[in-house]
Amino acid sequence: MIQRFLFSGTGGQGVITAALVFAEAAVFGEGLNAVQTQVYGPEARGGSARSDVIIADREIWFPKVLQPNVLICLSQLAYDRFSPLVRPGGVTITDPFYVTRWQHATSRALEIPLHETIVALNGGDGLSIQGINMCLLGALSRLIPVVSPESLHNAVERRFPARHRERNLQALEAGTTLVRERVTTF
Amino acid sequence: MERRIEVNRNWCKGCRICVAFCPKNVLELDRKGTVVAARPGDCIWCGDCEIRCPDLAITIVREAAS
Amino acid sequence: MTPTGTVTPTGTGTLHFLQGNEVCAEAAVYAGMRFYAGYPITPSTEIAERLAWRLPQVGGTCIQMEDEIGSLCSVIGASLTGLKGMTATSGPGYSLMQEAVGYAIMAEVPLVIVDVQRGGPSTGLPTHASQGDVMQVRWGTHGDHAIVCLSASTHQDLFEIMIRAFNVSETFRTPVVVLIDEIVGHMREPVRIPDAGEFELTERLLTSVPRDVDYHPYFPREDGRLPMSHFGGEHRYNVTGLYHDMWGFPSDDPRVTNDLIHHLMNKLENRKRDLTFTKEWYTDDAEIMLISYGASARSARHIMEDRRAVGMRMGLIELQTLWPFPGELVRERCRQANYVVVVEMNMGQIVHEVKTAVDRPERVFLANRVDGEMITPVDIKHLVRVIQGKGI
Amino acid sequence: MAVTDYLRRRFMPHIWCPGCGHGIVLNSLLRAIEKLELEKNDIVMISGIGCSARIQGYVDFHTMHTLHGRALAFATGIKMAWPLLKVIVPMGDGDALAIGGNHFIHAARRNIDVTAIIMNNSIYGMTGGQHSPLTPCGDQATTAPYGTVDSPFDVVRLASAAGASFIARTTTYHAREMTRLLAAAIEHRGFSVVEVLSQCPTYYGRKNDAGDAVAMMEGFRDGTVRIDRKTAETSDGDPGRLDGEAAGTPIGLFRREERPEYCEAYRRRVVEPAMAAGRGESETP
Repeated sequence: MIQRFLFSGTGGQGVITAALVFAEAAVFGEGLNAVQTQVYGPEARGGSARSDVIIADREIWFPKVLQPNVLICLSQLAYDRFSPLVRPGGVTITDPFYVTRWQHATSRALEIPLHETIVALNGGDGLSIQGINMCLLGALSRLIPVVSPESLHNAVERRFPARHRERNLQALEAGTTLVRERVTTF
Repeated sequence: MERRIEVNRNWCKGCRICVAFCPKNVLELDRKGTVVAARPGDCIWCGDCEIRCPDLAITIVREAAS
Repeated sequence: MTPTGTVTPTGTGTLHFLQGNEVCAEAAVYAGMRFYAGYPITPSTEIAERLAWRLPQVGGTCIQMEDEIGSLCSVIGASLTGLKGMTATSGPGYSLMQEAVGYAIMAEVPLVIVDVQRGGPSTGLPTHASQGDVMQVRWGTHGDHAIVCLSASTHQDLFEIMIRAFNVSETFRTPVVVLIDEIVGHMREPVRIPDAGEFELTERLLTSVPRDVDYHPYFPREDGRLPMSHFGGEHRYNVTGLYHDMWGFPSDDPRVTNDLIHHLMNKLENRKRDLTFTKEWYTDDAEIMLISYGASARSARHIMEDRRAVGMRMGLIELQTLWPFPGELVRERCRQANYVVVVEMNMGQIVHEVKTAVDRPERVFLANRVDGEMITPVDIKHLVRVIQGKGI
Repeated sequence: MAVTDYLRRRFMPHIWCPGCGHGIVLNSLLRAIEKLELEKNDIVMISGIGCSARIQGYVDFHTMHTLHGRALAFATGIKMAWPLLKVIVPMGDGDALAIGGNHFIHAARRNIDVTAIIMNNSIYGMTGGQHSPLTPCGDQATTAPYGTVDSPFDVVRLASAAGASFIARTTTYHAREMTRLLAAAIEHRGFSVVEVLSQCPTYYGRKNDAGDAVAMMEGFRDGTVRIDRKTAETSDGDPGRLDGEAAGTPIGLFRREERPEYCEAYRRRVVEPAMAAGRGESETP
């Protein structure tokens, strides 16, 4: 088994943290191997954000993701740029709030209303999207059978200091529930 | 207390600083350009020569009288 | 030899999921490093950040200096007092450190410099991959000198190489450079930090000369080692960057000068065997031999496994010691290969050493990439197809 | 212990020219150390490059002859690694303030317990008489054949702005005062700066018709004016300026204040809490 994930979006959404927690959950929770890389530098400050995660039950040598099995795009820019890269048979996950899909390639496309869900969870303020990254992970754990919700739960507890823990766990939980109810497949 | 001016002739480079700033004109350069205490009897033991010597060549030796 | 990897590192200790830079920091602490001075520079900064947090926990000292020059100078000072010292930087910072590198070589001060390479020349590509500092590390200071430079491609190897770097530097009283790159430095993967005691640590060889007895800080023993005395301790001596006698005082006596430069070169060049660390795969039957190091070796390993699966006899030497260059070993292992492909992310640096080392330099090819992107397994595959006359 | 007992006598006489003020600094420094009754083994002297830097070879302490301008950086490492040592850093004007200017202001900013002695002879002596950042504007030097255009630093103001907690200026003429100031500087806990106006009769003196060593020292005598501490403190926070019109370069003790010393502050505010807390539960800082 080897799965290549590409997390992308804009700065402030926390997609890099999402990638990191996801990889940690695979390593510590599932006993799998994982490699995480990200794009650094000025372009990572406020602009676009990208992080690659490879998860496998064997050694991983080349650490970059050139063709993701799973592509997550939380911005139009990221979608426009990366959606052609998805492996045949792969999955593209987008949030309709951020992304208007135009690719009709061989990959499966899933739309999840992460933004809407997290805004509701945070009390209805449209600017308050804190936790959207954990919400994404909750959804991912249901959609891609690599990392279990339990492993993610533990990884969140491990990663965040006490004062942020509860909120992130709630967002994670919201993501898992969301998948059962509101995923649109194309 | 016995006191005398001791000059390390190997270290002295003859710069004349001690000669110039001696308040009692005790010191002078000899023929070879090395400082000597020419008039030790006039010395008031102020130590100005000792502390200003760039070559650490002058010592005011203070010995208890035997 | 056959590959012997495991999915996740096993054994004693604790499993972590860290960046390579963080691994450098943790390994240094494990090796007993207690003084770090550095200046922020991408892509090495996480080393300083980790150590600013980590070193005080074990009673060590971490200081952010005003520049890279001051960083390495203060490490030299601290090392002389008996602490294992380290700094970390990237190519532009290493350029600034070159004068102090020469000083550490001349004054025979043990310390470790981690250079996390980025694209150059000049400020170049701060956040992108490159392996352009190989020759800077070899020749980067004026005058003839020998230098030890180690590298690693995986975090578990990196942990061990860092400890070896400290051991070598303490053994031979010499600066040791650990040369990694933006990929290895920033990538996160599982790494096992072993329990204390699993790796042997070389401690400083201290003089047994008692107080008030003439101590010669620069009089090598027969094995080339020089017992030290803590600077500020019982023996007072002089340390200088000038050619010096066995007490450390400046000398321009031609015999003293000649002996010193030979000693500085020979203490490392004559001990290549102790300083050569490599990893080898299928070197016994390889028709196409890849030679690589650092992040490039990950792509080399990837394509080697991939090609072996379809029956191609490809092998790999991963150089963990770049300097002194293990030329004899490379010559020996490449003897039966039809082609040698050096994989590196520069315009060709180690490839020249390989060409010098092997019997048939015309069979040595360079697979490189210099656009800031990591060289991919496919890049290597294409080059191999071309030299085999198969086209891409 | 006699003053010359602190010398490595086998290397004497020293290499400095006849009348060079640096020898007087060496003389005063040893007297200061004798006065403080310091153990040779407790003192580390670190110098850079230049005529001034050669002072380290003649003293029987732990000595280190480093790189041009970098002595304070080496000293920072030594002091932090072994805070009980007395660290003395003699520097020339070019060494301290041109190539080493950045290390100087940052050592002052940290207030690390190091004694910096700036032996200011307004010239690069070792390389043969080039102008330095302390050469007065208009003066002659081999690299300023038409006179310098550059304005010099004022060491006292520079050190003050950078945060040194002990600042003094004296001259080789005032050798007794120099001894007193150096002793006070070495005793001071924090970054101490003593600027000593020193004569270079060979290059600076000759180039600028300043006469021989004696004439140059007479110039220090007649061209300086002593401040007392009170004056220094009431000069609108500018320790380099005297109240009223002063004829000449102000000399004396300009600042002595208690500020947290760097090694001590690092131990108290970083190491002790970190060691007490141990490794946190979180992987990241």
